[in-house]
Amino acid sequence: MAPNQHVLLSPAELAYLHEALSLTPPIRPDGRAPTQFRPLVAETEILPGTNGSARICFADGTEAIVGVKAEVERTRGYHGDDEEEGGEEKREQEREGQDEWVELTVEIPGYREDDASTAFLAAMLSEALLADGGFAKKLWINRRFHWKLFLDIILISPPLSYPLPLLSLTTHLALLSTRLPRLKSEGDEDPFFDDDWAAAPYLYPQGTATTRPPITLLVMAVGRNIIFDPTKEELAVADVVLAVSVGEAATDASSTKGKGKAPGRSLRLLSVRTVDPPSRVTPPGVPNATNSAYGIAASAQKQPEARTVEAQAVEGVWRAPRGGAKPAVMAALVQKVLERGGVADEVLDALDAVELG
Amino acid sequence: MATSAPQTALAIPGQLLGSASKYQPGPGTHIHESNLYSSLLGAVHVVQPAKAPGPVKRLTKITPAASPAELPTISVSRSGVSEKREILPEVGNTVLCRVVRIMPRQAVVAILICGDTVLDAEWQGLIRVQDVRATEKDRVKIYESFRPGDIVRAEVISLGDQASYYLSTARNELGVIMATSEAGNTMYPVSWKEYRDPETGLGEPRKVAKPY
Amino acid sequence: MPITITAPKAVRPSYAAADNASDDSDSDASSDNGAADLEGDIPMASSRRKEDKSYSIVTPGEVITDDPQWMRGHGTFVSPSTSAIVSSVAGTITRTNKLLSVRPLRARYTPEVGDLVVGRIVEVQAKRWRVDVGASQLASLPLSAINLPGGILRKRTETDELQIRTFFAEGDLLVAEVQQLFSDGGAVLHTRSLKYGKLRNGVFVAVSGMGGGSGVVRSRRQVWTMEAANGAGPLDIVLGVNGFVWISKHVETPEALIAETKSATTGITNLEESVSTTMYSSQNDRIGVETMREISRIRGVVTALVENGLRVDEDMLVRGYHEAVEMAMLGEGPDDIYLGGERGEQLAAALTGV
Amino acid sequence: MADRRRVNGPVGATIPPVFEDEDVQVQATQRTTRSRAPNGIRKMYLKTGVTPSASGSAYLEIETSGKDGVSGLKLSCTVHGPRSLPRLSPFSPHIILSTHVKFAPFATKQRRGYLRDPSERDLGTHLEAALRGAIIADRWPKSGVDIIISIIEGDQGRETSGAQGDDTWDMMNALSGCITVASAALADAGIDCVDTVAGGVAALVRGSGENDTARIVIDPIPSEHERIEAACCIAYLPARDEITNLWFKGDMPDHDMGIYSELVQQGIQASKLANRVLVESLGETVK
Repeated sequence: MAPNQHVLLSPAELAYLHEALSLTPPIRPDGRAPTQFRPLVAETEILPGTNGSARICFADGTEAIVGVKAEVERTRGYHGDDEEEGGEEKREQEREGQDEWVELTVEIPGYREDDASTAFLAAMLSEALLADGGFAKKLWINRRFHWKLFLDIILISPPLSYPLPLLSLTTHLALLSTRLPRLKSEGDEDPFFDDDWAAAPYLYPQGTATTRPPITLLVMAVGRNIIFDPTKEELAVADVVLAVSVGEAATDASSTKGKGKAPGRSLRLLSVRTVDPPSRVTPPGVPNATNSAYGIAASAQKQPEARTVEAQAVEGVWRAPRGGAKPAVMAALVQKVLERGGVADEVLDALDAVELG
Repeated sequence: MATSAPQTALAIPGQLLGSASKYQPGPGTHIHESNLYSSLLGAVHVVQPAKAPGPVKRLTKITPAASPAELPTISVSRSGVSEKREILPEVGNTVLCRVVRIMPRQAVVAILICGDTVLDAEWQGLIRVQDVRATEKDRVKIYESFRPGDIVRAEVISLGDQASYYLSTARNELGVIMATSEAGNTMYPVSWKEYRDPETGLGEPRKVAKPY
Repeated sequence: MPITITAPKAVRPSYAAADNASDDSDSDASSDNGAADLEGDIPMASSRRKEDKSYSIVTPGEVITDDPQWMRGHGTFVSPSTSAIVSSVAGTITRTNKLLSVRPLRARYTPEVGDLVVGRIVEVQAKRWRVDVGASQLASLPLSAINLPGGILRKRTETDELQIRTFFAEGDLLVAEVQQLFSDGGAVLHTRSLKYGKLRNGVFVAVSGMGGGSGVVRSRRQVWTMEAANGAGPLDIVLGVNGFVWISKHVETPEALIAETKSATTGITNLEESVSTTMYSSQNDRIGVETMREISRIRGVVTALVENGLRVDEDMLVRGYHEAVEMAMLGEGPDDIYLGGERGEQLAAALTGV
Repeated sequence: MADRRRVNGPVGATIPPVFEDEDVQVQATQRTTRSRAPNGIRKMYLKTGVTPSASGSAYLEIETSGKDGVSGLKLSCTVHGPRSLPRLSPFSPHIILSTHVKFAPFATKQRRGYLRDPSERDLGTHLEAALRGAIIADRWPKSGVDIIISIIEGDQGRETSGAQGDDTWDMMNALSGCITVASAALADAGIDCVDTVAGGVAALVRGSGENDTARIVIDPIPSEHERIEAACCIAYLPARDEITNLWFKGDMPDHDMGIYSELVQQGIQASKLANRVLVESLGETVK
């Protein structure tokens, strides 16, 4: 059960929406272009008690905040009696992270913390974060200690639309603004840190040629149209909905080698998940031909509520979609996100433009 | 009723049965891109359309009132595949049910058998006071018609509200078919409105179904 | 640009009343005889309101006045120990002769008899529907309060009760009138007129109704038909007093049809029957692309008005729509119907600047 | 998430034993390597109607990789319903589907609790998405169906360590099994479906050698490969050529979209193979 499950729309509305979104180009209820996002208001470092934080809200009042807190934790399973003298090189190689060093929780008002939809959201967000295996490595302090990072993602408003992209973008900004105190100790001794916050380095170093936290975008398809940042109403008529997580790799020379293209971001596809479209549980419309409340024939009809008979689709009447989506449609959705200069590119550009602090 | 045509073998969900222009979809099938597919695991039946309506008194399964009634109906049924088959009560079905609870305005029943299928799950039904019998509706009292534990033959008249199907016993052959007295004995019907205990000889009021 | 991310703004500029309001509360807090100030303030505030420029805002627990000459109205209470009138909601003070009341800034819709509302069916019961009209309670629509198909004057039968779901089912939208109120604030609706009934061929948008200045306000006309630009044909607009808005392709109203055909042909009952056939249809008519675009544009105007704190009524919406069409024509590139974010602000500025 | 209903032992306080005798050392260094063809799936055993009290049921067992101490996947699925909804639930024009996936506490190397943990709930959500596309929900108004899957034995070797990060890949294998077994149980229960949906997994793996190039295999066993770069689990309807659920995870540069498509294609292929078993098994039940 996704948080978008209980959209109650009338069959006539659904039929209208579906028709409008299937046009080329689609007409969205709010007039946006297919790839256009709702305008966002964003700020970072709003919570002084955290290592990093961010807030994003939509014009309709949907609002999310993310706080990142880091704690020093003893690394489990370290056998302290290894006496080898490693040297820096070796130590660098040992730098390895474990997925359990990151704890990510999502809270959606009105949903239990162990609700399946919340678990699904949390799994999706942490999956993207840990996918490349590089993130947990950033939390390594020495062989005996590591940072444990707590990401608390809270939706403040009730979920007016499927909150995934909002939560993901907020998490992205919060992680960008996250700083860990500068380590002053050396080697495997108990760590101690510089208490000058201004000197604390960013978890994701500022600059150009570095990695960035992942973003997860919600994409849906209606007919042949691909629509980004869908609202609740639009999701209710979707044929297929995908959550696509995209990361940005460090732009080293190797990734662009042999390509004659202009240097752009080198995006990485981290995860793709189908989100169960709520369209499958929408109420079907009744064609006029079989509507017993239609016309004078009503009183004559013997069986007013006989089971819906299997029939061909009628124009202007909503029917919940059955089955899945063609593989080609799925591929097109992912392609649209990733293509050079495509949506993911522009979203990352816009996020980069957000001032930290 | 029409006779069934060649009994084709087994179908599994998603199996192509034929073009939608050659058959009418029956239970257990669905249309996808102008073709008929099976939606159940079961045996395929093709039923030729009845030539004339004939002396069919009982309400038959609804077929689309649309004109191409000449097409044979193809259906996939679970019979023979598994003795367990769950069906939903439909408007017009005759059901057997047990009275669970009586209230001044209605009797709550559990539907046990729908048509000739024993149901696995318990579907709740409701017999409202105005649906108990066809005449003198305003003088019907639920407690003079049903008692908890009675087995009732009734007809489904509506899909009802979110919880229950609405049932009616407003025909002669519908009503209580099995009742137990307060003393705990199985009673026999003596009139259209009374059951009697064979041992104590006491009568109890019921909406009695006319025995076949 | 598919995405715009902006930094938060300090204060929304649309209602510059914030300064005034803070002045009021400051004076209240600092001086003991703040009530005297305020007394002077009330007529001032209302005179200002005539110019439709500013509001004075009170918060719950704030003393409005302790002068016994005033009477307390909605949104206020008199504390037991004193005779001071205290606000119980956050909102603007309204004065009617000697009656002081506070109109809440944000509130759920409170139904009043005669209101035209748009509602959504959330539950079907044995003899009535429960309808979400955005109020604190669900309204109810009894089966006896709708027009039955096959003639308005047809008697309600048991069959109708059994097939109640074929008239309105869960999720269906309808336009209705508040017929009656219960003492607990629950409303009873009716659709016993051909202008009420099930909605189709359009889109729905919910805005806050009856708020402090923004949202749908009660006005002369809640329902009208307007000619859309770009050859989209006429559109029907229903502004429910409860803030639920319906924008759809214009369908010949049954009344008009009747009037039209009455002169031409015979008996009226037949006509009514034929007219009422589409009453409970959930099948949309064929809607042209242009019509869909203009419907979306109007929906955009509605949301832009609300997001910028402006009221939504016929005048504003029609003016806003023409402004939006003009904006789209002046802009380069293809006709853009999007009215969110900055474009919405532009639109609001153009409207308030007049 | 706390168990509010009973007193449990300490959670997470146990660490699975690490055996350090020589045998294991040898085994750990010599990974069993994949002997199947890259486009072949393991043998599986599927039987429907194993739980008489349920409306529908199925049991699925996937062949072990042939190594000592490594068990194959064993799944049991029961379907209860269609049955009436709880009394106070709102009207529904469709069948309400609810899926529960639970690892038996002893199914994996790390013991699991009795309560469903987030990863199991996550599996349940994936499964629900996969099945909801397959069933014809409007055939059963006002009813609900519960699909309960017990993973009796997970597909994990005793000596693979938990910290290897194989968890997700195991989850994908488990999910694909869940989809196939649930599809069989649904057919057994007589719930209308548009097609028999089956699950399949494909992975992009890299061998241990320095200059081993990445290749795509289907139905991967994580312990057989040095490194899995990416994998995807697909729920596929063969008769309609449609995907009802897709779960991809990995790290793939944007210029490798070809590999991504190939991975999805191979996932579909795996699903088709599983579907063949499913169809065969459904056919047998009738005889």
